[in-house]
Amino acid sequence: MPESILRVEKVTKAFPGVVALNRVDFDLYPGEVHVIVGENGAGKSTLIKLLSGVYPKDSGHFFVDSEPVEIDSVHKAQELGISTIYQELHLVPELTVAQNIFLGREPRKKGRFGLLVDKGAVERRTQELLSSLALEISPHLPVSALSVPQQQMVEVAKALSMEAKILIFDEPTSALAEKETDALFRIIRVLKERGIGIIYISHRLEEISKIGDRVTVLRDGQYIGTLRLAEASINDLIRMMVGRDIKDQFPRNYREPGGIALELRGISRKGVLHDIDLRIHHGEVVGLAGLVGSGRTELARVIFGVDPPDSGEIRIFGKNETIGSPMKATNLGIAFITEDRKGLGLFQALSVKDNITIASLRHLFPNGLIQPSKEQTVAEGYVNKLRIQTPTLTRLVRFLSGGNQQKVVLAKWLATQAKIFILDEPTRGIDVGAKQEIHRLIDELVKEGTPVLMISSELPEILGMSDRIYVMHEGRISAEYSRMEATQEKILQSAMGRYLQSPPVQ
Amino acid sequence: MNLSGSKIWSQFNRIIAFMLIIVAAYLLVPRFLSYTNIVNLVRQTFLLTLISYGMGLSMLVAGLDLSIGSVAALSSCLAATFIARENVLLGILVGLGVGGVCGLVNGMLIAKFKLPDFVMTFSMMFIARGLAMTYMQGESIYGYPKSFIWVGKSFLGPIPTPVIISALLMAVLYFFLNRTTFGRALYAVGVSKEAARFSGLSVSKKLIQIYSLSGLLAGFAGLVYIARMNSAEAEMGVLWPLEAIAVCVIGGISFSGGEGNLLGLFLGGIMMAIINNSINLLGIPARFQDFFVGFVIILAVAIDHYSKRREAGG
Amino acid sequence: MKRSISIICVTVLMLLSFSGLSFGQKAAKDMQVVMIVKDLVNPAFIEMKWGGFAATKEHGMQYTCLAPEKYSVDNQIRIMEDLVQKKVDAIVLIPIDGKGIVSGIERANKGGVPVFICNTRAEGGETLGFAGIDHRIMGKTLGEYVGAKLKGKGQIVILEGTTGASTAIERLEGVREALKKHPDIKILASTTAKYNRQLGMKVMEDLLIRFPKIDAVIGINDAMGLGAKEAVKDAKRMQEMFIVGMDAMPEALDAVRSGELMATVDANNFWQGFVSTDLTCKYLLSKQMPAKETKIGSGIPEVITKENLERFINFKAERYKKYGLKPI
Amino acid sequence: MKEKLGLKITGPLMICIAVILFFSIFAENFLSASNAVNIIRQACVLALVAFGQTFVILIQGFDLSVGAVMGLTSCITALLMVKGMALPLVAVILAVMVATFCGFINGFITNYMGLNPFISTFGMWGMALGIALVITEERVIFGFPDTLRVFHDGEFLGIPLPLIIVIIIWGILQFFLKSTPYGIATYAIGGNPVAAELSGIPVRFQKTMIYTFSGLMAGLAGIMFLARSNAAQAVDTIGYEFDSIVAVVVGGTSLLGGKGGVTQTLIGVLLIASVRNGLNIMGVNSYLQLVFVGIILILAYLAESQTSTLSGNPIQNLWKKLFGTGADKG
Repeated sequence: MPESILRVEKVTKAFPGVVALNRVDFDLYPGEVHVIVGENGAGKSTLIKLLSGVYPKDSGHFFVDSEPVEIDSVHKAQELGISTIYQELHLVPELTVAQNIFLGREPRKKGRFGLLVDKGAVERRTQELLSSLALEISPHLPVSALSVPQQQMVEVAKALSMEAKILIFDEPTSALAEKETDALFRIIRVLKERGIGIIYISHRLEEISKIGDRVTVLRDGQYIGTLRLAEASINDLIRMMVGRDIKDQFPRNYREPGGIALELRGISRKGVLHDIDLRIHHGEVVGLAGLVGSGRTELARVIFGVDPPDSGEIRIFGKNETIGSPMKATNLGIAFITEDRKGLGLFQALSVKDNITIASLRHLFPNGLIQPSKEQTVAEGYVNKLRIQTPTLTRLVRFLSGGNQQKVVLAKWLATQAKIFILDEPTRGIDVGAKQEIHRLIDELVKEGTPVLMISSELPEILGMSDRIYVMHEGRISAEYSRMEATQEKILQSAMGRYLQSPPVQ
Repeated sequence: MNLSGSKIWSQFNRIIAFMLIIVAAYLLVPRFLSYTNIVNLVRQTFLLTLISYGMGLSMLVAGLDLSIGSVAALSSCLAATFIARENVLLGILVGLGVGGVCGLVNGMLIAKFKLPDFVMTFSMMFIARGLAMTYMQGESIYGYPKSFIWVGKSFLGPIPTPVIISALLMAVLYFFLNRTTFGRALYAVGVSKEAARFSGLSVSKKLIQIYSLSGLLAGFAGLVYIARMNSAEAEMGVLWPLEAIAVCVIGGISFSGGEGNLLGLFLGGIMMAIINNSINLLGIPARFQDFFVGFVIILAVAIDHYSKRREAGG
Repeated sequence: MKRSISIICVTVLMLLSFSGLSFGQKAAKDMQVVMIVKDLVNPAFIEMKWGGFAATKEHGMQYTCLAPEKYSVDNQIRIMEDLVQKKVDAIVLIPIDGKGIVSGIERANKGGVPVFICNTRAEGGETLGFAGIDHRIMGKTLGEYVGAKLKGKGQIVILEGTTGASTAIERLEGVREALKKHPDIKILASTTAKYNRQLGMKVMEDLLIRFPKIDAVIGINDAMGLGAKEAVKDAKRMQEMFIVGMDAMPEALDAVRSGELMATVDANNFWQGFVSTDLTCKYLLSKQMPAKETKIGSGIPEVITKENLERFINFKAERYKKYGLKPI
Repeated sequence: MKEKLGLKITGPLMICIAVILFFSIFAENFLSASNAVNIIRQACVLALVAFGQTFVILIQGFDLSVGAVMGLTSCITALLMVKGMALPLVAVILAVMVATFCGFINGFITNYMGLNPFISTFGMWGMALGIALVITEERVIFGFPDTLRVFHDGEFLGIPLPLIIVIIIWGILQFFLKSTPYGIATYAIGGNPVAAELSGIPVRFQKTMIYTFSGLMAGLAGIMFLARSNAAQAVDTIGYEFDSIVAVVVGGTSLLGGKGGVTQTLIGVLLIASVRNGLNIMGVNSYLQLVFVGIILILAYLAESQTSTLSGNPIQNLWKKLFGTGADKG
């Protein structure tokens, strides 16, 4: 066995309120694909960010070619031959493929003080790179004209052009369809043959057995173990990933659900949603599982009136409604806790109080005049009820921890007296304690009969919280399970497109 | 106003800086604190803030309104034609109406057609000015009935009426910004248009309302000014946009929107007034004035900027 | 015999010459005369515009009046260049700046378009001639008036025009020159209000605070004078001092009537425009160069006070009526 | 080749053609070789300063100081020549160096102290104007050897020299933008700063250099202005800061950065110059001209945004339209 090109020893990284990585070990050999799996918040992305020099580590050691190294900047990482392909791609839309690939490292013409880009060389080498990956992309095209998978390929080519020895893929297939995924895998195999070490992050347990050699499991920032995929079964992995006692994590008391509150009939939106039928009863939590990019968030956006559906009807409390805008949705009593907490959920530069009341001002003060005392009491009420840790109500929300921020978002919608809640990844990236509290809140909501639609990538959460579970795959509802019959295996399989028809529960 | 975090800090700095300036002026400038000069300062301060309200509001929603001066000229010239014919009320209505309409056009094109505020209001600056000049043909419309002149010239006790008007307006706007749901939504839109949208607020409506209001205020300021000058001319307010930006910026209203408040704007107004006043009292040739003002603005903003940075750091 | 031949020759020559003339001659109604003024905001120039209009009307020529949209010499030069392209027959020019405009005049010369200078002397280039009352004299006249009014003793402030504009400089020089004769007249302050009414008021407010005792305010145009007047009125110090302006714009005349303005100076603007244009037209018809310099009226601007106000206004009104213009 | 010259049928180009057609019909002698030369001569100053402005706007910036800096440059040059500076060239070089320095200060304050370009460059505007007024004592500097005028009035093989100068500079800049790493980096910084940073481009430094360059171009424009009017005045160039921004935007360079170029700017300049010239020839009241310019600005921008949303990444455009304008670059 050759010596490892990358070794990680006892690396620790903590953020305010949560230890993201705790003495984690990891190693990588040339020409192997080493997969890292784990739930959201298990510490996968933190590990990547440490390796690619975005964050500094708190303690521990990195070895590249068994040389101890410090990765203190993105450039340092690149010099060490580590490059990362993030979920959100870093390309300049206005520039051409070739320009993007050699951005900042353009080969210069000889003479003329090496001032000029050797366009010939750029084009030639780009062409070589692309054809070595068997890609038919013209180097002259502006990146903005490419499809997302194509752009991803360009990122790969860019990484190769940097003579990367270690290539990190962060959820590369999340935005890809089946065929595109195969194309990506083909390329990854090409890279393996060149002896490049690949770190591969994914939720899609099935696909990793197709591509990976070894797999390391992380959970809550802890190193759980490393297996050869040849020997590991999906179920082993899931057990290792989930591995904690679910009960107390998910405080739910189940009741008999009431009548239908929200009903979707044949909702379609070109390219993302196909003929979605879905019901939510009063007093039940409906889990919406599926891989990232399977259309869960898109569905939520349709219900909240962000993107209009092309066809199909939405019935709320039995009335047929056309929801043209989020404003309309809020007036109908729909609340939407988005997955993008920082960007869409909160006003970073406003105080806790203002964030809590902003959406409900119209209801609180119908005549348009704010009574500070009343506003104060309302905000305080929710701060206490949700145990939001903040020194003062006027604290800028951006200074709060992730968990408290999420509680503020919840408070914002609770304040609107919303009648239907849509939660998109309600506990993403927040520590276990806060997770539990948010779960308790969800339970209290349904206790009062409020219907809740909960999108989550964390199977335990889906299983632990939901009365009923819909699973989505490529924009379709691929399965529906009752609490009783649902298991992680079943859900994962339906999420990966293995349709297991089961009789819908009545 | 939620005087939280950075806001307290920046106000703090601004108040200190403002104290320093006053002390300096007191030491250097003869008769600076004489009764008459204080009245004079107060008047000039409020006249400055009067023209800055619209700019301040548009900046709060991360916008900009360069057209205030021209709009004021156009609306007040049209208004003057009626006022001079003893038709005061109609005149005032026309003045406000024209201003509002110009603002509405700004808002519509910015919100609906997604024109950058700079491009739109800059064009409006040309258009309104051109129309005003073509309409006036160099004449000036003067000689208004007492009832109207009163607006600009007379005193209530020791206080000049324009001061009272501007102060009342400030009070109204303050109430409007801090005590109404609209004002709160305004800040929200300024901080993040998308987050506002996802909180069920109608962003484009807010933008349109703000720019209309800005136009309305410009028209209003125009009326006060012609009452003061007792005459309307097309050249009015050429320097307003720059003066207003200076006041707002010194007052700590940030270009990124959602940050700043009327207290700051008021302090900014005071500082600008003191600077101009001192320059004249000291008899500094006007040629130094541009240099001076430019320098002070950069200084003020730099201080503000660093105080914020420190606050964010600590 | 000899004589008859010579007679024939002469007649032929005469005929030829006449015919030659008539061939080259363009009908008056096809001739375009364009006046370029400094701006169309200051009434003085509007009067000149009408003066030009009246003159061309008399000669039955086409007439346009243009002004730069921005008070800058370069924009005037730009307009001249465009007119050269348009191949107009003559330009009557009122330069924003006597020095800066020179290159513009030279371009007109190159383009073969005759230029007549009105009101503000140009310091170069070939021109048909100059007519107008130059600003130095206006300033001088006003200065002398103030000097006399103060009986050679007192404290005054001066509001200057746009910094750097030649009219501002010349008028100011005129005023100062006149005041030199009165050593006991002290100039407390001489600062700019950029020919602008608002600034005139603002600056005056500050000056009123700076100086407890002011005997006279000289605004080197009416707009500033009127602005200053408002400030002085607000400060309730009208009794203490008197205010004078220049250009005799209608509003100023009313102020003189009501006694709020002591005096203003009339540069006979309409006549300046009229004479300049008239001479230009005459030149176009009979290619005879006008005098290098033509006096306007008496050549000395008229100080308008309560006494001669009505006479002046009537005179102006008649003149406007004569050329079928609405009196301003 | 097409792509190399950046020649595409953009909205502004169409409007420009439309305008020229309109005037050719309604303005006598508009469509003539001599008037073409005339328009070019008038446009050259604006073209130069707008080139600099283009770069600044490409990186999501602003330079409000150029007008004042132009004035300062021409005043310094004129003064030095009046004071009998033996070689005008030396005077020119000195003055342009001053202008470049002003630009550098802009860049430094904006990018290293993190002030909003609107403020920093407006401050510089005030200071440059102030200095110019002081050194000239507010007078017009006049009566120096007109050696410089050749730059504006001169001809070479019948082609007006200013045109040659502008074309050469345009060529260099176009080449710079398309064929040098710095040019590509400029687009990268404007288009996606994060990507630029990750690609190891010294973003701050390059931005500063671009402001400096804008100062340099303002300096050259100032010289060209002097060559044109042969008299220097502090205040006469005020207004070029906005004219240049208008020219750039009208040409179709996006205020949101990363999109456009000097060729578009050239079109914008041509458009504005033709409109002014045509309206003058038609004898249109100069104040109505303001109105026309305003309306054409709006139209050109709309035309551009329409054509650009067709091509390119619409989500990107939308995102930028929602967040880009008025965002604090500090």
